[in-house]
Amino acid sequence: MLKILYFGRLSDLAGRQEEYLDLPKDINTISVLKPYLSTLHDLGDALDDPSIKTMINQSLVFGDASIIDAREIGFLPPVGGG
Amino acid sequence: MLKILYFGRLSDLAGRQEEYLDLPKDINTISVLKPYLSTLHDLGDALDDPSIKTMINQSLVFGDASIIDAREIGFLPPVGGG
Amino acid sequence: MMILVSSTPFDPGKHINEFAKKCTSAGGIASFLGQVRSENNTVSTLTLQSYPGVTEQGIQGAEENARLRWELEDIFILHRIGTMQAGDPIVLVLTAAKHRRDAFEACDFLMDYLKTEAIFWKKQTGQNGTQWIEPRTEDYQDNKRWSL
Amino acid sequence: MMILVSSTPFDPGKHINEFAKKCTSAGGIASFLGQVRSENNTVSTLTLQSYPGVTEQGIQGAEENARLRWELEDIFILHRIGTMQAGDPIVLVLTAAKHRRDAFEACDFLMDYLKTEAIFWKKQTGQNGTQWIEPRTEDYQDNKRWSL
Repeated sequence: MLKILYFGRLSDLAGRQEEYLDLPKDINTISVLKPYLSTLHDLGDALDDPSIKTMINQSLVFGDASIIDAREIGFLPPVGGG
Repeated sequence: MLKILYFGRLSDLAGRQEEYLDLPKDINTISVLKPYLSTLHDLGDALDDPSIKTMINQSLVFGDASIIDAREIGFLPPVGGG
Repeated sequence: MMILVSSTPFDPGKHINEFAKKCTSAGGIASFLGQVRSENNTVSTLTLQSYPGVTEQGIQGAEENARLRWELEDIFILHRIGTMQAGDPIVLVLTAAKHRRDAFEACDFLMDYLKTEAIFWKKQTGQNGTQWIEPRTEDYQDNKRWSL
Repeated sequence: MMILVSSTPFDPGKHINEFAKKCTSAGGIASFLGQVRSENNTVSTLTLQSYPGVTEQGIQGAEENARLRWELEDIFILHRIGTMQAGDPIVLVLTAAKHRRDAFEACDFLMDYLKTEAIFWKKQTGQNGTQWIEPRTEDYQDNKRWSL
Protein backbone atom coordinates (compact mmCIF):
# COMPACT_ATOMS: atom_id res chain seq x y z
CA MET A 1 0.00 0.00 0.00
CA LEU A 2 1.41 3.33 -1.09
CA LYS A 3 0.22 6.60 0.41
CA ILE A 4 -0.25 9.36 -2.15
CA LEU A 5 -0.68 12.98 -1.06
CA TYR A 6 -2.05 15.83 -3.19
CA PHE A 7 -1.64 19.43 -2.02
CA GLY A 8 -3.08 22.80 -2.95
CA ARG A 9 -4.86 22.91 -6.29
CA LEU A 10 -3.93 19.26 -6.90
CA SER A 11 -6.05 18.22 -3.93
CA ASP A 12 -9.04 19.96 -5.51
CA LEU A 13 -8.38 18.34 -8.91
CA ALA A 14 -7.94 14.88 -7.41
CA GLY A 15 -10.91 15.39 -5.09
CA ARG A 16 -8.84 14.21 -2.14
CA GLN A 17 -5.78 15.13 -0.06
CA GLU A 18 -4.56 11.59 0.36
CA GLU A 19 -5.23 8.03 -0.73
CA TYR A 20 -3.74 4.57 -0.29
CA LEU A 21 -3.16 2.58 -3.48
CA ASP A 22 -2.04 -0.92 -4.44
CA LEU A 23 -0.18 -0.19 -7.64
CA PRO A 24 0.34 -2.54 -10.56
CA LYS A 25 3.91 -3.97 -10.64
CA ASP A 26 4.89 -1.96 -13.72
CA ILE A 27 4.13 1.36 -12.00
CA ASN A 28 7.59 1.55 -10.45
CA THR A 29 8.93 5.05 -11.20
CA ILE A 30 7.62 8.60 -10.84
CA SER A 31 7.51 9.00 -14.64
CA VAL A 32 5.04 6.14 -15.04
CA LEU A 33 3.17 6.87 -11.81
CA LYS A 34 2.20 10.37 -12.94
CA PRO A 35 0.25 9.33 -16.08
CA TYR A 36 -1.29 6.47 -14.09
CA LEU A 37 -2.64 8.85 -11.43
CA SER A 38 -3.60 11.45 -14.02
CA THR A 39 -5.85 8.91 -15.75
CA LEU A 40 -7.20 7.56 -12.46
CA HIS A 41 -8.33 11.00 -11.25
CA ASP A 42 -8.73 12.82 -14.54
CA LEU A 43 -5.96 15.32 -13.65
CA GLY A 44 -5.10 16.28 -17.24
CA ASP A 45 -1.47 17.44 -17.33
CA ALA A 46 -1.56 19.02 -13.86
CA LEU A 47 1.11 16.67 -12.48
CA ASP A 48 3.43 17.47 -15.39
CA ASP A 49 3.53 21.19 -14.58
CA PRO A 50 7.22 21.97 -13.94
CA SER A 51 6.25 23.87 -10.77
CA ILE A 52 5.02 20.64 -9.14
CA LYS A 53 7.60 19.12 -6.79
CA THR A 54 7.65 15.46 -5.87
CA MET A 55 8.56 13.99 -2.50
CA ILE A 56 9.26 10.31 -1.85
CA ASN A 57 9.13 9.39 1.84
CA GLN A 58 9.11 13.12 2.63
CA SER A 59 12.30 13.87 0.68
CA LEU A 60 12.39 15.92 -2.51
CA VAL A 61 13.30 14.06 -5.70
CA PHE A 62 14.24 15.68 -8.99
CA GLY A 63 13.55 14.22 -12.40
CA ASP A 64 12.58 10.57 -12.49
CA ALA A 65 13.04 8.23 -9.50
CA SER A 66 12.26 4.67 -8.51
CA ILE A 67 9.29 4.23 -6.20
CA ILE A 68 10.03 0.62 -5.27
CA ASP A 69 10.91 1.54 -1.66
CA ALA A 70 8.35 4.30 -1.41
CA ARG A 71 5.83 4.29 1.43
CA GLU A 72 4.60 7.80 0.75
CA ILE A 73 4.63 10.06 -2.29
CA GLY A 74 3.61 13.72 -2.22
CA PHE A 75 2.87 16.08 -5.11
CA LEU A 76 3.47 19.70 -4.10
CA PRO A 77 2.46 22.83 -6.06
CA PRO A 78 4.38 26.03 -5.18
CA VAL A 79 3.81 26.78 -1.50
CA GLY A 80 1.70 29.80 -0.65
CA GLY A 81 2.92 30.63 2.80
CA GLY A 82 0.86 31.15 5.92
CA MET B 1 1.13 78.44 45.23
CA LEU B 2 3.73 77.01 42.92
CA LYS B 3 3.99 73.29 42.20
CA ILE B 4 7.57 72.03 42.14
CA LEU B 5 8.39 68.57 40.75
CA TYR B 6 11.60 66.61 41.33
CA PHE B 7 12.38 63.55 39.19
CA GLY B 8 14.81 60.64 39.32
CA ARG B 9 17.71 61.11 41.72
CA LEU B 10 16.48 64.62 42.55
CA SER B 11 13.31 63.14 44.07
CA ASP B 12 15.46 60.99 46.35
CA LEU B 13 17.63 63.99 47.34
CA ALA B 14 14.63 66.24 47.99
CA GLY B 15 12.78 63.45 49.76
CA ARG B 16 9.68 64.11 47.66
CA GLN B 17 8.42 64.02 44.08
CA GLU B 18 6.35 67.15 44.34
CA GLU B 19 5.51 70.00 46.66
CA TYR B 20 3.47 73.21 46.68
CA LEU B 21 5.28 76.35 47.81
CA ASP B 22 4.42 79.97 48.51
CA LEU B 23 7.61 81.67 47.42
CA PRO B 24 9.03 84.96 48.73
CA LYS B 25 8.50 87.80 46.23
CA ASP B 26 12.18 88.04 45.34
CA ILE B 27 12.31 84.40 44.18
CA ASN B 28 11.17 85.30 40.68
CA THR B 29 13.60 83.57 38.30
CA ILE B 30 14.99 80.07 37.88
CA SER B 31 18.49 81.28 38.80
CA VAL B 32 17.37 82.46 42.23
CA LEU B 33 14.83 79.64 42.72
CA LYS B 34 17.52 76.95 42.43
CA PRO B 35 19.68 78.09 45.39
CA TYR B 36 16.48 78.72 47.38
CA LEU B 37 15.31 75.13 46.88
CA SER B 38 18.82 73.74 47.34
CA THR B 39 19.01 75.32 50.78
CA LEU B 40 15.43 74.32 51.64
CA HIS B 41 16.03 70.63 50.94
CA ASP B 42 19.78 70.40 51.40
CA LEU B 43 20.32 69.48 47.73
CA GLY B 44 23.95 70.64 47.52
CA ASP B 45 24.74 71.56 43.90
CA ALA B 46 22.48 68.86 42.41
CA LEU B 47 20.21 71.38 40.69
CA ASP B 48 23.22 73.10 39.09
CA ASP B 49 24.34 69.95 37.27
CA PRO B 50 24.29 70.88 33.55
CA SER B 51 22.44 67.62 32.79
CA ILE B 52 19.37 68.83 34.76
CA LYS B 53 16.67 70.27 32.51
CA THR B 54 14.06 72.72 33.73
CA MET B 55 10.42 72.90 32.64
CA ILE B 56 8.09 75.79 33.38
CA ASN B 57 4.41 74.91 32.90
CA GLN B 58 5.56 71.70 31.18
CA SER B 59 7.72 73.50 28.60
CA LEU B 60 11.50 73.28 28.50
CA VAL B 61 13.39 76.46 29.32
CA PHE B 62 17.08 77.05 28.68
CA GLY B 63 19.30 79.28 30.79
CA ASP B 64 17.55 81.64 33.15
CA ALA B 65 13.82 82.42 32.92
CA SER B 66 11.19 84.35 34.83
CA ILE B 67 8.85 82.27 36.98
CA ILE B 68 6.30 85.02 37.57
CA ASP B 69 3.63 83.23 35.47
CA ALA B 70 4.70 79.77 36.54
CA ARG B 71 2.15 77.39 37.98
CA GLU B 72 4.44 74.37 37.77
CA ILE B 73 8.21 73.91 37.65
CA GLY B 74 9.91 70.58 37.02
CA PHE B 75 13.55 69.61 37.45
CA LEU B 76 14.50 66.70 35.17
CA PRO B 77 17.70 64.63 35.29
CA PRO B 78 18.56 62.71 32.07
CA VAL B 79 15.71 60.35 31.28
CA GLY B 80 16.37 56.65 31.67
CA GLY B 81 13.81 55.16 29.34
CA GLY B 82 11.29 52.47 30.12
CA MET C 1 11.09 25.98 22.03
CA MET C 2 7.77 24.95 20.55
CA ILE C 3 6.56 24.52 16.99
CA LEU C 4 2.92 23.67 16.50
CA VAL C 5 0.84 23.32 13.34
CA SER C 6 -2.73 22.90 14.46
CA SER C 7 -6.23 22.73 13.04
CA THR C 8 -7.67 24.05 16.32
CA PRO C 9 -8.41 27.78 16.80
CA PHE C 10 -6.08 29.40 19.32
CA ASP C 11 -6.03 32.28 21.81
CA PRO C 12 -2.98 34.52 21.08
CA GLY C 13 -3.10 36.37 24.41
CA LYS C 14 -3.07 33.16 26.40
CA HIS C 15 0.03 31.91 24.58
CA ILE C 16 1.83 35.23 24.98
CA ASN C 17 1.17 35.30 28.72
CA GLU C 18 2.30 31.70 29.20
CA PHE C 19 5.42 32.27 27.13
CA ALA C 20 6.30 35.50 28.97
CA LYS C 21 5.89 33.77 32.31
CA LYS C 22 8.41 31.08 31.27
CA CYS C 23 10.97 33.60 29.96
CA THR C 24 11.84 35.32 33.21
CA SER C 25 15.41 36.06 32.20
CA ALA C 26 14.36 37.68 28.91
CA GLY C 27 13.95 41.42 29.01
CA GLY C 28 11.83 41.46 25.90
CA ILE C 29 9.38 39.43 23.90
CA ALA C 30 8.63 40.34 20.32
CA SER C 31 5.61 38.83 18.70
CA PHE C 32 3.76 38.79 15.45
CA LEU C 33 0.15 37.78 15.12
CA GLY C 34 -1.28 37.22 11.66
CA GLN C 35 -5.03 37.06 11.33
CA VAL C 36 -7.52 36.63 8.51
CA ARG C 37 -8.16 40.08 7.09
CA SER C 38 -11.70 41.25 6.46
CA GLU C 39 -11.71 43.95 3.82
CA ASN C 40 -15.15 44.81 2.44
CA ASN C 41 -15.86 41.13 2.81
CA THR C 42 -13.50 40.26 -0.03
CA VAL C 43 -12.05 37.46 2.04
CA SER C 44 -14.65 35.42 3.81
CA THR C 45 -12.75 32.21 4.47
CA LEU C 46 -9.17 31.05 4.25
CA THR C 47 -8.12 27.41 4.12
CA LEU C 48 -4.57 26.29 4.80
CA GLN C 49 -3.08 22.88 4.12
CA SER C 50 0.21 21.60 5.51
CA TYR C 51 2.24 18.51 4.78
CA PRO C 52 2.31 16.97 8.28
CA GLY C 53 5.90 16.26 9.28
CA VAL C 54 7.46 18.06 6.35
CA THR C 55 5.94 21.43 7.28
CA GLU C 56 7.10 21.16 10.90
CA GLN C 57 10.57 20.06 9.82
CA GLY C 58 10.90 23.10 7.58
CA ILE C 59 9.84 25.44 10.36
CA GLN C 60 12.30 23.78 12.69
CA GLY C 61 15.08 24.48 10.19
CA ALA C 62 14.17 28.18 10.16
CA GLU C 63 14.01 28.18 13.94
CA GLU C 64 17.52 26.70 14.14
CA ASN C 65 18.78 29.35 11.72
CA ALA C 66 17.25 32.05 13.90
CA ARG C 67 19.02 30.66 16.96
CA LEU C 68 22.36 30.68 15.12
CA ARG C 69 21.93 34.27 14.05
CA TRP C 70 20.50 35.86 17.18
CA GLU C 71 20.87 35.38 20.90
CA LEU C 72 17.47 34.09 21.91
CA GLU C 73 16.06 32.79 25.15
CA ASP C 74 13.12 31.01 23.59
CA ILE C 75 10.95 30.73 20.47
CA PHE C 76 7.31 29.80 20.06
CA ILE C 77 5.66 29.24 16.67
CA LEU C 78 2.01 28.32 16.26
CA HIS C 79 0.40 28.05 12.83
CA ARG C 80 -3.19 27.24 12.02
CA ILE C 81 -4.27 24.92 9.23
CA GLY C 82 -7.82 24.16 8.15
CA THR C 83 -10.56 26.67 7.39
CA MET C 84 -10.61 30.07 9.09
CA GLN C 85 -12.98 33.05 9.06
CA ALA C 86 -12.22 36.79 8.99
CA GLY C 87 -10.62 37.81 12.30
CA ASP C 88 -9.37 34.32 13.15
CA PRO C 89 -5.69 34.10 14.18
CA ILE C 90 -3.52 32.33 11.56
CA VAL C 91 -0.04 32.51 12.95
CA LEU C 92 1.71 33.56 16.15
CA VAL C 93 5.49 33.89 16.45
CA LEU C 94 7.04 34.76 19.81
CA THR C 95 10.73 35.40 20.38
CA ALA C 96 12.27 36.12 23.76
CA ALA C 97 15.70 37.69 24.14
CA LYS C 98 17.78 39.63 26.56
CA HIS C 99 18.11 42.45 24.03
CA ARG C 100 15.12 43.62 22.07
CA ARG C 101 17.00 43.92 18.76
CA ASP C 102 17.54 40.14 18.78
CA ALA C 103 13.90 39.47 19.59
CA PHE C 104 12.60 41.79 16.85
CA GLU C 105 14.91 40.59 14.10
CA ALA C 106 14.38 36.91 14.84
CA CYS C 107 10.60 37.35 14.87
CA ASP C 108 10.72 39.23 11.57
CA PHE C 109 12.99 36.57 10.04
CA LEU C 110 10.72 33.72 11.13
CA MET C 111 7.64 35.49 9.75
CA ASP C 112 9.42 35.93 6.42
CA TYR C 113 10.13 32.21 6.36
CA LEU C 114 6.54 31.34 7.25
CA LYS C 115 5.12 33.67 4.61
CA THR C 116 7.27 32.56 1.69
CA GLU C 117 9.09 29.28 2.20
CA ALA C 118 7.03 27.40 4.74
CA ILE C 119 5.20 24.39 3.36
CA PHE C 120 1.62 25.66 3.32
CA TRP C 121 -1.01 25.90 0.62
CA LYS C 122 -3.57 28.63 0.92
CA LYS C 123 -7.07 28.87 -0.56
CA GLN C 124 -9.22 31.99 -0.30
CA THR C 125 -12.97 32.03 -0.75
CA GLY C 126 -14.65 35.39 -1.13
CA GLN C 127 -16.76 37.48 -3.49
CA ASN C 128 -14.53 36.53 -6.40
CA GLY C 129 -14.94 32.84 -5.77
CA THR C 130 -12.26 30.47 -4.61
CA GLN C 131 -8.62 30.52 -5.55
CA TRP C 132 -5.31 29.04 -4.47
CA ILE C 133 -2.79 31.76 -3.62
CA GLU C 134 0.92 31.94 -4.31
CA PRO C 135 3.34 34.31 -2.51
CA ARG C 136 3.44 37.98 -3.49
CA THR C 137 6.65 39.29 -5.05
CA GLU C 138 6.93 41.55 -1.98
CA ASP C 139 7.10 38.48 0.26
CA TYR C 140 10.00 37.08 -1.73
CA GLN C 141 11.81 40.42 -1.49
CA ASP C 142 11.37 40.55 2.29
CA ASN C 143 12.83 37.11 2.54
CA LYS C 144 15.87 38.00 0.43
CA ARG C 145 16.89 40.56 3.05
CA TRP C 146 18.13 37.66 5.16
CA SER C 147 20.34 35.97 2.57
CA LEU C 148 24.03 36.29 3.25
CA MET D 1 -4.97 54.78 19.10
CA MET D 2 -4.27 54.56 22.80
CA ILE D 3 -1.41 55.79 24.99
CA LEU D 4 -1.51 54.86 28.63
CA VAL D 5 1.00 55.43 31.42
CA SER D 6 -0.29 53.56 34.40
CA SER D 7 0.74 52.57 37.91
CA THR D 8 -1.53 49.52 37.77
CA PRO D 9 -0.15 46.08 36.77
CA PHE D 10 -1.48 44.92 33.40
CA ASP D 11 -2.25 41.70 31.53
CA PRO D 12 -0.44 41.77 28.15
CA GLY D 13 -2.43 38.91 26.61
CA LYS D 14 -5.74 40.56 27.39
CA HIS D 15 -4.66 43.80 25.67
CA ILE D 16 -3.33 41.95 22.62
CA ASN D 17 -6.58 40.03 22.21
CA GLU D 18 -8.72 43.15 22.56
CA PHE D 19 -6.53 45.09 20.14
CA ALA D 20 -6.54 42.27 17.58
CA LYS D 21 -10.32 42.04 17.75
CA LYS D 22 -10.63 45.75 16.93
CA CYS D 23 -8.18 45.58 14.01
CA THR D 24 -10.15 43.34 11.70
CA SER D 25 -8.80 44.92 8.54
CA ALA D 26 -5.16 44.52 9.63
CA GLY D 27 -3.45 41.39 8.44
CA GLY D 28 -0.79 41.61 11.09
CA ILE D 29 -0.10 42.82 14.58
CA ALA D 30 3.46 43.21 15.80
CA SER D 31 4.05 43.57 19.49
CA PHE D 32 6.79 44.05 21.97
CA LEU D 33 6.48 43.21 25.62
CA GLY D 34 9.18 44.37 27.99
CA GLN D 35 9.28 42.82 31.43
CA VAL D 36 11.44 43.10 34.51
CA ARG D 37 14.33 40.71 34.01
CA SER D 38 15.35 38.34 36.78
CA GLU D 39 18.96 37.34 36.38
CA ASN D 40 20.45 35.56 39.40
CA ASN D 41 18.35 37.95 41.44
CA THR D 42 20.49 40.92 40.44
CA VAL D 43 17.35 42.95 39.82
CA SER D 44 14.75 42.52 42.47
CA THR D 45 12.66 45.63 41.96
CA LEU D 46 12.39 48.35 39.36
CA THR D 47 10.77 51.72 39.98
CA LEU D 48 9.72 54.03 37.16
CA GLN D 49 8.72 57.66 37.43
CA SER D 50 6.96 59.65 34.72
CA TYR D 51 6.14 63.32 34.40
CA PRO D 52 2.35 63.11 34.06
CA GLY D 53 1.23 64.99 30.95
CA VAL D 54 4.74 65.58 29.64
CA THR D 55 5.53 61.86 29.32
CA GLU D 56 2.28 61.12 27.46
CA GLN D 57 2.78 64.10 25.16
CA GLY D 58 6.24 62.86 24.23
CA ILE D 59 4.93 59.39 23.46
CA GLN D 60 2.17 60.91 21.37
CA GLY D 61 4.78 62.75 19.31
CA ALA D 62 6.58 59.47 18.61
CA GLU D 63 3.28 57.83 17.75
CA GLU D 64 2.50 60.59 15.24
CA ASN D 65 5.94 60.16 13.68
CA ALA D 66 5.31 56.44 13.33
CA ARG D 67 2.01 57.11 11.56
CA LEU D 68 3.74 59.47 9.13
CA ARG D 69 6.41 56.92 8.30
CA TRP D 70 4.40 53.71 8.08
CA GLU D 71 0.93 52.73 6.98
CA LEU D 72 -0.69 51.69 10.22
CA GLU D 73 -4.19 50.66 11.14
CA ASP D 74 -3.80 51.25 14.85
CA ILE D 75 -1.28 51.69 17.68
CA PHE D 76 -1.49 50.80 21.34
CA ILE D 77 1.14 51.83 23.90
CA LEU D 78 0.94 50.95 27.57
CA HIS D 79 3.74 51.78 29.99
CA ARG D 80 3.95 50.99 33.67
CA ILE D 81 5.20 53.40 36.31
CA GLY D 82 5.66 52.70 40.00
CA THR D 83 7.46 49.77 41.55
CA MET D 84 7.64 46.41 39.77
CA GLN D 85 9.05 42.99 40.62
CA ALA D 86 10.96 40.51 38.42
CA GLY D 87 8.62 39.13 35.76
CA ASP D 88 6.22 42.07 35.85
CA PRO D 89 5.31 43.61 32.48
CA ILE D 90 6.79 47.10 31.99
CA VAL D 91 5.78 48.08 28.50
CA LEU D 92 3.57 46.80 25.73
CA VAL D 93 3.59 48.26 22.21
CA LEU D 94 1.13 46.96 19.62
CA THR D 95 1.07 48.02 15.98
CA ALA D 96 -1.49 46.82 13.45
CA ALA D 97 -0.95 47.11 9.71
CA LYS D 98 -2.05 45.62 6.46
CA HIS D 99 1.54 44.66 5.69
CA ARG D 100 3.73 43.12 8.33
CA ARG D 101 6.82 45.15 7.42
CA ASP D 102 5.00 48.32 8.50
CA ALA D 103 3.83 46.74 11.74
CA PHE D 104 7.32 45.44 12.64
CA GLU D 105 9.21 48.62 11.84
CA ALA D 106 6.76 50.91 13.62
CA CYS D 107 6.82 48.71 16.74
CA ASP D 108 10.62 48.67 16.72
CA PHE D 109 10.74 52.45 16.22
CA LEU D 110 8.33 53.11 19.10
CA MET D 111 10.30 50.83 21.41
CA ASP D 112 13.47 52.71 20.55
CA TYR D 113 11.74 55.94 21.47
CA LEU D 114 10.41 54.52 24.72
CA LYS D 115 13.82 53.12 25.70
CA THR D 116 15.89 56.23 25.04
CA GLU D 117 13.91 59.42 24.69
CA ALA D 118 10.70 58.82 26.59
CA ILE D 119 10.36 60.83 29.78
CA PHE D 120 10.91 58.13 32.41
CA TRP D 121 13.29 57.79 35.30
CA LYS D 122 14.30 54.33 36.33
CA LYS D 123 15.60 53.05 39.66
CA GLN D 124 16.82 49.50 40.21
CA THR D 125 17.12 47.84 43.58
CA GLY D 126 19.04 44.58 43.78
CA GLN D 127 22.03 42.91 45.36
CA ASN D 128 24.20 45.94 44.55
CA GLY D 129 21.83 48.31 46.29
CA THR D 130 19.76 50.98 44.62
CA GLN D 131 20.69 53.08 41.64
CA TRP D 132 19.15 55.38 39.08
CA ILE D 133 19.81 54.18 35.55
CA GLU D 134 20.60 56.11 32.41
CA PRO D 135 20.28 54.71 28.86
CA ARG D 136 22.94 52.33 27.52
CA THR D 137 25.02 53.50 24.57
CA GLU D 138 23.44 50.64 22.63
CA ASP D 139 20.00 52.17 23.14
CA TYR D 140 21.17 55.46 21.70
CA GLN D 141 22.63 53.67 18.69
CA ASP D 142 19.37 51.82 18.02
CA ASN D 143 17.54 55.09 18.08
CA LYS D 144 19.92 56.70 15.60
CA ARG D 145 18.90 54.16 12.98
CA TRP D 146 15.70 56.13 12.50
CA SER D 147 17.23 59.56 11.88
CA LEU D 148 16.90 60.74 8.30
